[in-house]
Formats: sequence, structure tokens, C-alpha cells
Amino acid sequence: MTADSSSAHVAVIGGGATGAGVAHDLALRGIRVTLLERGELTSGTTGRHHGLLHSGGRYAVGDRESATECIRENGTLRSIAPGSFEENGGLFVALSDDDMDYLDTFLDACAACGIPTIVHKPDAALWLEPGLNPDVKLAVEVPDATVDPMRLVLRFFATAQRNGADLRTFTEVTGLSWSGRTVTGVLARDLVTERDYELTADLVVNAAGPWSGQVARLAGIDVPMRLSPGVLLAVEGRFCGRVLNRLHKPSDGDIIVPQRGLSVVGTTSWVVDDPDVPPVPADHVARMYAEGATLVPALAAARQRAAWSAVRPLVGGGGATTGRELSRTFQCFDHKPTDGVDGLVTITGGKATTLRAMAQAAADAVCAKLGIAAPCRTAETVLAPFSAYYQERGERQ
Amino acid sequence: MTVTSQAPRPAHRRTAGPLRAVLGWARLRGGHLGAAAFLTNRVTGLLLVGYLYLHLGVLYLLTEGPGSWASVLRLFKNPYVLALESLLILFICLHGLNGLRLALVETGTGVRHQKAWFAAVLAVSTGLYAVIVLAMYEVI
Amino acid sequence: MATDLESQTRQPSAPRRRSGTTAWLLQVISGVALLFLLGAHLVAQHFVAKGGLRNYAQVVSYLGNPVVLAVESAFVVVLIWHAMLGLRAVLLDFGCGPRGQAVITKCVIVLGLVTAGYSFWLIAALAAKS
Amino acid sequence: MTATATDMSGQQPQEGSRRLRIARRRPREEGTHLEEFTVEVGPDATLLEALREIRSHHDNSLTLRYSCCHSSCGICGMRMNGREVLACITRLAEAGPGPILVEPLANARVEHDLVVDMRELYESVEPAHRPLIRQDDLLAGLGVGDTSPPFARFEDCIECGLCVSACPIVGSDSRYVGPAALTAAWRSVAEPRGADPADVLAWVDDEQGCWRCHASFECAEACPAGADPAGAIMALRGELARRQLARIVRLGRRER
Repeated sequence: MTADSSSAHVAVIGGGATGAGVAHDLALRGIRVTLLERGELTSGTTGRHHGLLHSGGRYAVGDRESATECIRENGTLRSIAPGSFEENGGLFVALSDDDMDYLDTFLDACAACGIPTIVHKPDAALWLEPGLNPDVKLAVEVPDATVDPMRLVLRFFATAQRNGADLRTFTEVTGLSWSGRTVTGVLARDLVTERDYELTADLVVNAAGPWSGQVARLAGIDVPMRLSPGVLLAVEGRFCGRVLNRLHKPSDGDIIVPQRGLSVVGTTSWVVDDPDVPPVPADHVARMYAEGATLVPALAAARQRAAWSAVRPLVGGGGATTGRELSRTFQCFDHKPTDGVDGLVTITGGKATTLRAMAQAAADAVCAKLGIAAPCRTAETVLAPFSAYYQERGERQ
Repeated sequence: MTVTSQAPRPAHRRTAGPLRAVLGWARLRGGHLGAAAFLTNRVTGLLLVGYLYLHLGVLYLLTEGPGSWASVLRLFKNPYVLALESLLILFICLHGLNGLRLALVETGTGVRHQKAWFAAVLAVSTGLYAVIVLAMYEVI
Repeated sequence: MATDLESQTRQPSAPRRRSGTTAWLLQVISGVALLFLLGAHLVAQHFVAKGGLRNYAQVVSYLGNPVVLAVESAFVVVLIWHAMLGLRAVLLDFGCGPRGQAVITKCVIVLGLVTAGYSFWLIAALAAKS
Repeated sequence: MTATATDMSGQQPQEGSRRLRIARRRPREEGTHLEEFTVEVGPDATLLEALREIRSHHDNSLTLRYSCCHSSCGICGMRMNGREVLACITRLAEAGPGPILVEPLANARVEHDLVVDMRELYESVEPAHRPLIRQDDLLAGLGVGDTSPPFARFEDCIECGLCVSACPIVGSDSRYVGPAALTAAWRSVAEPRGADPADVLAWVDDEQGCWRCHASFECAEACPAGADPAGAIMALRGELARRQLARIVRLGRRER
């Protein structure tokens, strides 16, 4: 295996948050990276995210591992991407008695995960957020923040590109090239010039999000994906200064994320098979309005700007009917031990907030497979501005 | 942060040729009052400059003595010329009042109601025009 | 007259006088002045006289009065200034590139001077007749 | 996918077929040709849904940009029947019956099909310090902001380029800085975050800066994010005029 990182070449499939993180991490370690995305960058699930930089509070009770990771990454992302966040914090709002019963378990879980919390009595909560439901019983403040998902991820791409990564948009992977049971590269099709070509690589990383199952099937491998779309509703008008969560066991429609002059209400979840055309059921949209209005009554009369759905690429075998109770940690499959196919790694699952940590784990696995000893430095490298991606991009070959 | 004082010279955007530029003016994409005001101001302005030179030309006949000026007066008795003269008044009202609107709006005051202001300009101009035309034909 | 020539070839960021603002302020001031001057001109010349037109004798006697001379000359100056600046602003939008726009500015200045010259000659000639 | 409302059983309400004439163009080729597609979409389908339907079922060489699907990222700007829109929130029904003409934004170099080069737009905003996060305290429709603490939030402008495409003056002169940059400049003057407003004002106070605008208000009509570029340009002019008049008054007073 090549020990010298500068000659190693890794092909990354998928231009979403995972692809961005991996491309940035590998490029920072001196590895030559070529990323292939069949549309524009972040045009998959990444761009449709409601823009919450998790404090982990929402998963503290149910999924301690994820919550701890979220709060750690929350801090790291703020330091490596200054100026990309509305750092107004978030409130977990208790509206009913059973919400209050959930309070103690919530506070203990947050403490256990290292998530700082401040408890506000109703008048203090209403002073912070005048739009809140007047019969709020109590609110717990956590360090949530909001982010522009496209621009944050583009910062990773811009920095990767600056470090030599070749980002090929509108290029679709149509197959893999083999030597025996080892993947030696990808067969790609430049959708603009309609030209087919082969791209050899020492390792292929499958970071195609909800489509990683389809990409793995190119190698005859079945990755146990659970595709769980969620409907999100954007209404015109900013109804809260900070993120508002409902203080109860995670369920549908219990979050409002302010985004510029809009308020985004999320989300629902069910399971589908086809990631391409997730429907936007009308009753889900209605439920978003209703649930959003319980947190902020004025939202009931707000004008709808858009309702869309994004597919969460969750990991896990059969049995789960809705996608929610599956763990939110990500999975990194090295297909050599499990499927006898070398030269292909699949990374999927995980959340937007933990994209850096997920990329670190994946890059570590890639370096191990390539026999390269290069430490991860993404936690202390400040990212380039997002516009640098467009400004420093060369002409399309 | 100091301003990168060199304003970017957008290299890629070719300067559109005159024809496409002019077509660009008239692209009333939503047909909204703001664009109508922009176009009205341009058209009336150019017409008024045209009239200025026509007017200066006609006045030259004054220096030729009373005979030639009398023929000019006869010309202006012709109803069609009178109708054209009245249009001149309309253009003056439109351009002048819209100019006031712009003077006000272009300092940021009332910019949110700029369409209403132009509607007012249109109303006042047609009102004044009607009064003057009636006066011109000695109706009032 | 129009903003100084070298201002359009200069990069916006170079240390500069306030030519942008001055041109706009002058355009607004001349516009407002015109409302009065043009109003005075229209009323005096066309509305006072019967049938809206003065005959030869009336024109010559009207121009004999020094106050009228002053108002009419001021009117000529402000009108030509406003007209030229407006004409130039419209011509600049024809999109003929920096060189073309420098030519436009020169032509507009020349046109303005010629028009002013002719107008003053005209007023002087008619005033002399009275 | 965006709001194709379907009931839970998953079948779409009655489909309508719409004809789209899309401007196609290969990189580095000058020629642009129109290709017509007929696509089956729901009654309140958006332009983006129709284009994605074409891309996945008719011709995947059709290239376009989109990401957030709810007008908050700003990269799906294009022209529908000559009018600047964000494809993700514009319903096909707004285009009226008959074939719909879909073109890339004007006044920008077309890279391929509906994708334009965003570099100029981002470069033009740089000297205005690219204001990104602003202080705000008014909450929409609640109007009770003055009591609660102010919060920081992203600027309204999503840098989509619709105003630059809509402006009739930008097409006529490539040196004109453009409404997007002037809006950013006004935001830096109105709320200087570290930038020196006089610096920014000096940059826009030029014939190719805020004085080149002739108030057609096309940019304000086209802006999908309520950033009101025209209002910003007029505010810049007002600020410059006030400073100039103040300077004249001071000069007058000093001479007496």
C-alpha cells in the first residue's frame, strides 16, 4: 500500500455534507481527492435541512451518544466556521403537565451529556420570546444555533478545493471499475458534455446520503438503509428570535427554526424506499402548522412560503417502521471484511451538526486502509468563506 | 477590516450592444408602476429635448422680421398643431411632477410608497392637462 | 456642465471629489428651479397673451423689459444644463463602453455650449430690436 | 421534493401537463437553443419540481442549481417567461397557460443551460464588506420586539442575483456596480460591523456606483427576500446628499 499520502488518490461520491467533510479532511491530510456529484453541491438532503446547529438537547434523553457528540461538534463548528451561525441559543418549552414531568429526566440527561442549560420561568421566557404560547409553564435554554446549511457546507468544499480537491459537479457515477474483488475506480459520466470516462482511485468513498444504497448496489452490496423523509414547512415572517423546541419525547412537528425572514417548522418522519421523489403529504403540512402554532400561536395565520421534504439517510436493519428510534450516530462500512469487496468504503447516517466528526472517522478509516499516517487537523483549521468556492473554481474541463 | 478599495471590474459581463440595452429599459417584467415611471420619465425627457430644438428653430423666424413671424402665427392657428402643443403641456407636467417624485424618493424618503407617488403624478398631470386643454380651446 | 471628463475613466475607489452627489444635487436643484422658470415662461409668454401667442411687436416689447431679459436668460441656462445632464444620463445607458461614454460626454458639452450660444444670440438680437 | 400536495395514499391530485421551453447551452459554446419538454405535474407544482422531473425522466444532461427548496439559499434564480424568479417557490400556475419559457439569469455569463457564473455577484459584494449577520429586534407580525432583547440574524439578502438580472442599467454597462452590491453597501453603512461607513460611502459615491441607478425599481420587484435593493440605493443617495449638503452648509458658515 502506498505510505506516502501525496500520491494517494481517493474518489468521493456525493456532494453533500458528508462528501464535503471527507473531501476537506483528506485534502488537509495531503491526499488527492476527486469528488463526483451528479447535480450541484448540496442539492440533496444537505441543502433541505432546517438549519439547526444542534446542542444535542433533543437527543439527550433518547440517544446520549449522539447528544454528547452534538454538543462537542457544536463548539468545534463555531470555532472553525466563524460568522456562519445565528448564535441566539434555543429554548425547550414546556406547555403541558406531562411536558413538566419530562423536565427532570431532560435536565439530568443534558447534564450527563455536558449540555449547559438555563431554566426560565414563564415571564422570563415570554420576555425572551414574546411570540411564545402565553400559557408556557417553563423554558430551558440550551446552546442551539441556526446555520445556512448550503453556505456552511460550501465552506468545507471551498477549503477542500483550495487544498487541491477536484470537485466535479453535474457528473454522475454510472459504475465501478474492478480488478478481481477490488474496486480500482469509478465510471463517470459528465452530464454537461455527455462524455463518459473512467477515474482510477486507490479508494472509493461512497458518501451519497440517501442514494448510498444505490451506489453500493453498483458493487453488488446491500447497505441496510432506512430512508426516513421529513416534511418541513417554511412560513413568511420570523416568529421567534431563537430556536424553539417542545420539551417532550422527540416526536413530530416540535421545532421552529428561524431562518432570515422566514420561520421553518419541522418535522415529521416516515419510511420510504425511493429517495428520489419523497412526497410532501398535505396532512403533514397541516400538522406542521398545528404543531408550530402550539409553540407560537401567531404562526397559525402565517403565509406558507414552501413545504418540502428531505430524506434522512438512516442506518439499520429491518424492523423499524418509522425512522425515529434508530440511533442517529453514523456508520462507516468498510466492505472488505463484511462483503469481501476491497477499495470501497460507505459512510452514511449521522446529522448535519456532526459532519466534521463523521468525516474525521471516515478519513481515519480511509488513511488506515491506505496505510497513511496523517493526523486529522479539521478541528483547528478555520474554513474559507463560502464564496471562495465560486471565486476560485477553475473553468469546467 | 479595511475595504478592499479596488472595486471589482466585473470582467465577464460583456457590455450589451445599444439595441439590447434599450430593449432592457422597456422590459416591463411585471408591468409595475415603478418601471412605468422610469420609462415615462425617459420618453418625456427625450421628447422635451426634441421640442426645445424645434422651439429654438421656430424662434429664429422672429429675427427675420414681422412678415415671417406672422406666417408662424398662422401656422399655430391650425388645430392639429394646437393639439400637439397641448401634448407638450402633458409631457411637461409628467416629467416635472415625476421629477419631484424622484427628488423626494431618491433620498430614501417615501421610497416604500413610490408607486403611490407615481399614481398621484399621473392623476395630477392628466387633471392639469385637461384644464389647460379646455382653457386653450376657450371652453372655460 | 457634465461631470468632469476624467471621472468616468477613473476607478470608483480612487480618492475623489463628490462629483456623483454634486451632479445629482444640481439636477434636482435645476429641476425644481425649472418648475418655476418654465412656469413663469409659459405664463408670461403664452397664457397672458390672447390666443396664447404674441405677435411680433408684443414679443419685441416684452423682451425690451430688463427683468424679463434676466429671467429668460436664467431660464435658458438652467434649462440647457438640466436638458444636457438628462440627455447624457440617458445616452450613457446605451451601453457603448467606457470610450463611447467619454465621447458622449464631450458631445453633450459641445451641444450644450452651442445651444446656449445660439439662445443668447437670439435673445440679444431680439432685445436689440426694441 | 416540494409542495406537490398528495394525500396519504400517495396518488397525486389530477395531473396537468405543462410544456416548458428551456434554454440549453453547452459550456464555451456561444449558441443557445430552446428545447421543449412536456411534463406531467400537479396543479400547484413549482418550476423546480418540473425541472427536476425533466432531469430525472427526460434528459439528465439538463443542468440547474438548487439546494434549500424554500428560498433561503438563493442559488436557483432563473427567468420564467422573462421574469426573474426563484424556481423553488414559483408555481407554474403563475406563468399562466401555454408553453413556459425558462432561461438563465440575464446580465451574467452562462456556464451551461440554466447555470450562470456567480463569481461576479460575489466579487461585487466584497468591497461592501459582505454584511452577513445583523442585529434585529422586530419579530414579524408581533411588533413587540422592543421589549425583548435584540437577536443577531442573517441578512435578508440571499445573494440570488435576481436584482442584477432585472436591472435595465446593469445590462447597458458592465462597470456599473449593480443593485446587489449597493444593497450590501447600504447594510454596511446602516449597521457598520467593524467597517468604516465613510469608506463604503466613498466607494459607492461614483457614477458607476449608486448614482448610475435611474430608479426603475425593477430590482425591488424582483427581490424574493424582501431586502428591497431599490430602497437601499435610495437610502445611500439620501445619505450622500445629506452629507454633501451638510458639507456645503459648513463651508458657508466658515466663510462668514
